Amino acid sequence: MTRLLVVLPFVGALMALLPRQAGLRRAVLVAVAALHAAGTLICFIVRPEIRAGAWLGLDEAGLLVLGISSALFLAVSIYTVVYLQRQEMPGLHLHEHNEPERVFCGCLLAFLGTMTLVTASRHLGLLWVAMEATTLVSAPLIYFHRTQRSLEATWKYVLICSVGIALALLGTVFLAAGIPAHASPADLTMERLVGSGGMVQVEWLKISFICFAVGYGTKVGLAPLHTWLPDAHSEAPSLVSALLSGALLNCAALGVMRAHQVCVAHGLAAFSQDILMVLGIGSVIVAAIFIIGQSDYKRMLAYSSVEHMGIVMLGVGLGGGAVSGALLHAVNHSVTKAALFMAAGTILETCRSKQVQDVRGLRRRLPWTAGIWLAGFFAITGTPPFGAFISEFTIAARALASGRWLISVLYLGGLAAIVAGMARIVIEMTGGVPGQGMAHGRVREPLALVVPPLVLLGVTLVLGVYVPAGLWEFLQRAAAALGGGQ
Amino acid sequence: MQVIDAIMVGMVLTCLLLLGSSRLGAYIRIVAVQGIVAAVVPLVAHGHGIGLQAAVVSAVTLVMKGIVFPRLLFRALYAAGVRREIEVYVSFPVSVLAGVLMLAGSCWLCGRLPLGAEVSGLAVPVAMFTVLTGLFLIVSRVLALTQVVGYLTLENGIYLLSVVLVPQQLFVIEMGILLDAFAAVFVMGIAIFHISREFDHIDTQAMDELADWRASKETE
Amino acid sequence: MMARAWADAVLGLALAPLLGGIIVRIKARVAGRKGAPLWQPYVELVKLMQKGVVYSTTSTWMLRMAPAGIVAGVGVAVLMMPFGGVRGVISFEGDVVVFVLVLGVARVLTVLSALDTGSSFEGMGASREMMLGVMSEPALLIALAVVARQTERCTLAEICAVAQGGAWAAQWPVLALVCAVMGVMMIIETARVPVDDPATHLELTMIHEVMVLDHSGPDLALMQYAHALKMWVWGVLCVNMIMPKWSAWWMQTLAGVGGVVALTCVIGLVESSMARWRMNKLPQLAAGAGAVALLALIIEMWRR
Amino acid sequence: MEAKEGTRMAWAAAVERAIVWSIVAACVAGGAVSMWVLLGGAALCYERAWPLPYARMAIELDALSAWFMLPLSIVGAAGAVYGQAYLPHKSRGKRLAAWWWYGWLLASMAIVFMARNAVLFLIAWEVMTVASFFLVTMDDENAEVRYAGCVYLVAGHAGTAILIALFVVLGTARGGEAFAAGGSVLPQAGALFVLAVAGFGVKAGLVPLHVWLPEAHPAAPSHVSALMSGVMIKTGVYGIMRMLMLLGEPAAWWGWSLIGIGVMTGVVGAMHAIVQRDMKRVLAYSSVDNVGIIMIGVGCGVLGRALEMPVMSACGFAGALLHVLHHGLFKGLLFMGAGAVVHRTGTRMLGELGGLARRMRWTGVLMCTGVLAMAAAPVLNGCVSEALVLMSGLYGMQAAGAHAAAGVVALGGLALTGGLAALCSVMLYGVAFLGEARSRAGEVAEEVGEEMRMPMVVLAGLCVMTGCGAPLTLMACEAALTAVTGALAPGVLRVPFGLLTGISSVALIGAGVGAVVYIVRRRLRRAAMSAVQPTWGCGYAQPTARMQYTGMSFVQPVVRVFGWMVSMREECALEEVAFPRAAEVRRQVDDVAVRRLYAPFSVMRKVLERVRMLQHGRVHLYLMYIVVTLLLILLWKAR
Repeated sequence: MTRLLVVLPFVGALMALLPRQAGLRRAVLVAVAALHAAGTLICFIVRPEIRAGAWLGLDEAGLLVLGISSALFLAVSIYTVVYLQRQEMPGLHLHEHNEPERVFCGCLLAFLGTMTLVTASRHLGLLWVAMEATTLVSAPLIYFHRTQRSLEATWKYVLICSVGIALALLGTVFLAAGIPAHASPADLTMERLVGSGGMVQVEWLKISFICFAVGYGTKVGLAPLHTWLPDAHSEAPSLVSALLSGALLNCAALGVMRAHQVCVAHGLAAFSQDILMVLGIGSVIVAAIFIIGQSDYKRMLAYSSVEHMGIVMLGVGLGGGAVSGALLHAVNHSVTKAALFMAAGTILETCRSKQVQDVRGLRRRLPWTAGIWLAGFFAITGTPPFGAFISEFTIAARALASGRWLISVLYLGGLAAIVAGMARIVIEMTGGVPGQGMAHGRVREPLALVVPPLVLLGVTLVLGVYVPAGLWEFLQRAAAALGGGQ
Repeated sequence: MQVIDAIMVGMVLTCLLLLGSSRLGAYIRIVAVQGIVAAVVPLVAHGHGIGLQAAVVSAVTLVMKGIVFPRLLFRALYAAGVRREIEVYVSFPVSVLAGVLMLAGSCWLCGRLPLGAEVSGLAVPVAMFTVLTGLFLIVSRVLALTQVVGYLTLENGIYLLSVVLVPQQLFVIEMGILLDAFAAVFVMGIAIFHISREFDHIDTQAMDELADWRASKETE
Repeated sequence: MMARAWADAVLGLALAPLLGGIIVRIKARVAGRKGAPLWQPYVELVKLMQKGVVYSTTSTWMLRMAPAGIVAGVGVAVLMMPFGGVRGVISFEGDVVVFVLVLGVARVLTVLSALDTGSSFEGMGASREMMLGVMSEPALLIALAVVARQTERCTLAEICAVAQGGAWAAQWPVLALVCAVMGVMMIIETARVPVDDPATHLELTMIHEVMVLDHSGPDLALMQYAHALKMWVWGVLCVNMIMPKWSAWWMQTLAGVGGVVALTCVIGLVESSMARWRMNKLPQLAAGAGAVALLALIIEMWRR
Repeated sequence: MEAKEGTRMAWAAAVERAIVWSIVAACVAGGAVSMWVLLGGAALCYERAWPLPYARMAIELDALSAWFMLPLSIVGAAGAVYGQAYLPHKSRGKRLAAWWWYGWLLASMAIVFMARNAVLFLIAWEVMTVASFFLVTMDDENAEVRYAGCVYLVAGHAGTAILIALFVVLGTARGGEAFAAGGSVLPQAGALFVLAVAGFGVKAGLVPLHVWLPEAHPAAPSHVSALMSGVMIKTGVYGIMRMLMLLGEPAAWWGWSLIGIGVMTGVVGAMHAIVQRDMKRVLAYSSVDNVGIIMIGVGCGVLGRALEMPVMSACGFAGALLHVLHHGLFKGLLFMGAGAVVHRTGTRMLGELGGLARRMRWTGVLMCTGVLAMAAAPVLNGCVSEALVLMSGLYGMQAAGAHAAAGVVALGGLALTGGLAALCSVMLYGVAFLGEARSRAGEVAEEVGEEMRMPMVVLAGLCVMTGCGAPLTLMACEAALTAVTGALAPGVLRVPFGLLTGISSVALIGAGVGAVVYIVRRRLRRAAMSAVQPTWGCGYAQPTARMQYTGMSFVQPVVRVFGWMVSMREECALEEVAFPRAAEVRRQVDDVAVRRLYAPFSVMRKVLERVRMLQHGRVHLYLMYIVVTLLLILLWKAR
């Protein structure tokens, strides 16, 4: 089953490369996405057991990330169809020469495949290969609109992430070096690393975790390693930004969590937790600084991704009940951020500018999108009854209950500051009347651009008032492996 | 082990050359040489004789790093049509000096690591040194192409580390890593091509459109 | 007891206008004139009562109803004021507070009826009146509270009983300061020189008189009567502060009346001996009163 | 086509009416239930598990909650009826949205008052903020409304952040549930108290946390302003009182600080109220000063409890609790009256109004009731609660030692606040409703319709009833009172009851005397024949309406004394020649907290600019960050 899930997207990618006519290709895209989502759902229901020594397998954490990615991809694929159609229409599209669509679709599907591989791989080496692959496959996606800016973004993305991930490889090597020679060091499967605890020598493990944290942390976008993130997210087509922010970051976070898992198994929980907490809270602060006075709404969303990834890492670092809260927060952040990016895409297509001061009066021009934009703002800032509130509350609760006053203050203060920064931007955009030089009048919003984000927001809304017992236990089990649990 | 030590010395020399050299073509060639040198290591590391797997690995690595990557880079170079001196943030003498310091630093670092007896005393520090050199090159050189070279150096260093630290490798992983490195160089090459077309140079200094401090100034 | 209280109240309601007459008479005498008879105010009230009224086209029901309300307010204050050693008709724990509030509502109604005419002159008077009110209320409350601190109760009756209980011997500094505050308050509230000059002919300098410019006939009569009552109340309050205890109720009452008359004479002498101050000195006066009240409080606290 | 449109309109109207009346019904039901609880019914509890981390669906309607539910249900119902007539000039969609959020606002406030679980409370709290945010930004075409919305949201979230800390710390200290009634005094009680005052103070509008209030309240539609000002800011007061209950025995300094904050809030709020030009801003700031009065009451109550002076404590808390209701009633009335004025004249600027009492008789009378209540005139309810608090201050002065000073601070501060409030009321009514209209807008005004007057009449009636029947109100409040004061000795409540009985008797006697005098004076033989003439201009030939006293000139003497409390800039362009031609005076009034306290923080933006240099755009720097981070962590951890 797992293998099938991994292979399916790649097959789809090949199929997407072949056909001439666009319709068929888009059909393939959606179909594969749907199949993949269905498969993931089945995995949730009948958990395929992980065979001993297997390199592929879905434990709770992996399955969670996979679920997020797959669901997002389904939503995005529907959005993509209309997006590409609009790209063709003469009046509507912004950019003259886009990348050939077949490459785009192919890379999209391959991207899904590599992400699946990341979530499913039990072997750290394999994990690394897959992680690097996600970077390389997603590079053409960012360069979809062939503009200078997007090219620059792509270059930074590829270079920074590759270097970062190279450090992760270094970490992998150190980890392997830590395993005594007689015990076949290169076999870096999780069950072996976690199962028989205390096998890796502590010094090697420490160094390798630091390398992992910095390496994969670069891809997670933890400050100050986040520098590629705002560029890539703001220059990529919005649906790609949605995937990057909603799915890819979680995959990278999974990488960090794996390393953390090993540390926990070796009784180094305190060590890794310290590092994660510092990186996490740092990201929240940095994101707050850059969101206040931000003039580009897509960059604003990107920085908020930095913030939320920081929150997730902080939660994992805090341990205890916060870990399950952090995982829940990953879910909430992904769906909300994806919805926001989709809305941002529609806004960008309509108003032709990423600058906040060029966008006014959305409530009149794009009522539905404006609604999504506002609701998404409330959801992402952790306003009840949206899900982010409860997960952020869980993390705050742990931070305060364990008497980490400084972190609590920075955390709550950072959140408040971010609200201040985003509120100004969002209210100015939705409210008001379009100024001179801006088009007035209501614009038609295709259903496929509105329904997916609405569905995603619906999900986080439900998670805000009702976390099914099954899901919560699932998260608890995932958290237990990460040194969490009540 | 005399052989491996000699190889290590060679590595060090290549690194210092990279830090010191100022012409693009030479640059690429040096890194190719370094790749070849690194590729030889599995054959001579760990006293026990040459296993088939090690042979294959080193062969593929040799082909890749010795032939394919330089080809790709040169293609990008010609496409970009630049035959210029390398531009640097840190001048060459200083870089070489820094290189020496980094070597010392990596020796000190490896002194603190619990190294097994079977590894040659020089191997690990040199590998570390190569890694650091790669990072240094990426940070301190201006042209996009030179950054790719730096990335390759980093790759070489890690490869070396993995060879000397981890006795028996896993074939698949090695191949995967190589594949990724290949893809990375490939993608970067394409990117460089596009960059040279869009910006009609491959100077990354000019690529600071996307920044926040200027954006915020505009709003002022 | 209640009967006596009523008797005192009725006495107050009856004698109040006399005070105005006394002041006029004193000023005339000091000025060397013969002066109007003492009962002149009664005559004026009766005369005004028989006149018709002129209403401003601008005015609303406020101008018509306010006088009654004001008289009611001050009248209630009279009923609450202990006199002649017996508690007022209306007396309960905490009536001090209500007493201040009742006087406050009388002021507010006066001001509103002044604004009702839309004349800028009356607006001027109104704003000055409100300013004085804002400044004086805290001072008054604190002064009363200082005395209330000595008697552990908060009723006017007890507060006045302090002085009559002969507390002067023990705590004369505090009581003297409080009396000073009360005196200033009386001058401010009843709009006498140096705060306000009822006899001036320049509207720009008036406070109280300018507010009743557009009242006429019975309304004017009511306003003047209310003003007279106010004087009576304040006079009684001040006198109560210094009046020693007498044996019999009627003696106490007579002494009280005498005291009020004497106080009025003092006011008359003051008025004929000095001119009114510039407007911007009035806040200083009120603030000074407040400061004195605080001083009294500090002494009181330190004494314990 | 026409017909179809017509039917759709009819449908929409029907739906709207249905919504409104269901809201009214719900409010009436809620009010009835809470009355039942207040009059000795047992507290209603509802509790069940809730599949959400840290959350329990725990709701309880005890006396305190019920007491706060009263103004909610009254003003809520009145506002609904009023809004039905107030909104129609808006588009249909906007109207429905308005009702949707109005419903949520009411519901969330009700849950805030009744929640017994931290998460539930916080969710309701935030929903309340969001709902009111959408109501505030209903007319987001103009910039200041958007600004108001922004400030409001930020303030709300900052407050919530503090509340999260409060509830979590309290919850962990009490073993899981923040609302668990634990008598034992916690070691960190003091910190919790500070957190509570800060967090709830934002919503309550305590100075200097009040800055959102004067922006948000005027921006909202008037019936919403009535609800926000009358009830929503009381959720903050409720929170503080509830926390006092949960924290157990208070310390003396709590009372001191509450009194200090209360006095500051009251005086500063009142001072800002009198210098505003915008009618609804005046009312918003006067809400701030009324919250100050409430806080003084709470402070006296707490101090009394800490010093074991039950009478002081009882009077203080009673005053605070009663003022919660009373202020809700008369401020709701006032905002609705202001709304009527805006509805008819289209302006909120006092400088353009005047003489409305003649053109809008009903509104005039009702507004007069409101302002008299605000000026603490007996017969109306404002004075009742103020008298109680003053009384509490009086008793506080009898405390031993330095604590007596707290009493005098409360007494003097409250007296000053009351005086300023009276000035503010007189200014409001006198400028807007008396005299002559100062602009065309004021002249064309006419009376508003039945369904807008009816709610105001109800509120005004309640103001009078609670003013004259004060002891009955206190009787209803007794359960809530004992809940906050703790168990009281039998005789203690005799004092407040006596005071209230006295007040109502004074009120009734005064009203009677006034009526008699008025009737007698009407009966006078000659007085019946009355002439009507223009106001006497003291000899000035042709007075114009512009010559009247404006609000600013009316309060000028006070501003000259207390002006330092408001940051007012005034430039006068008067040319220094023998015969100056045209002179103009421009006055600019800002909130002192904004100018003096928050504006200095704008230097932070410069600092942030520097920090943003981090995102410099050069990929080399970015790569260097990675290396540096790696090295730093290595130095920090790898030993």
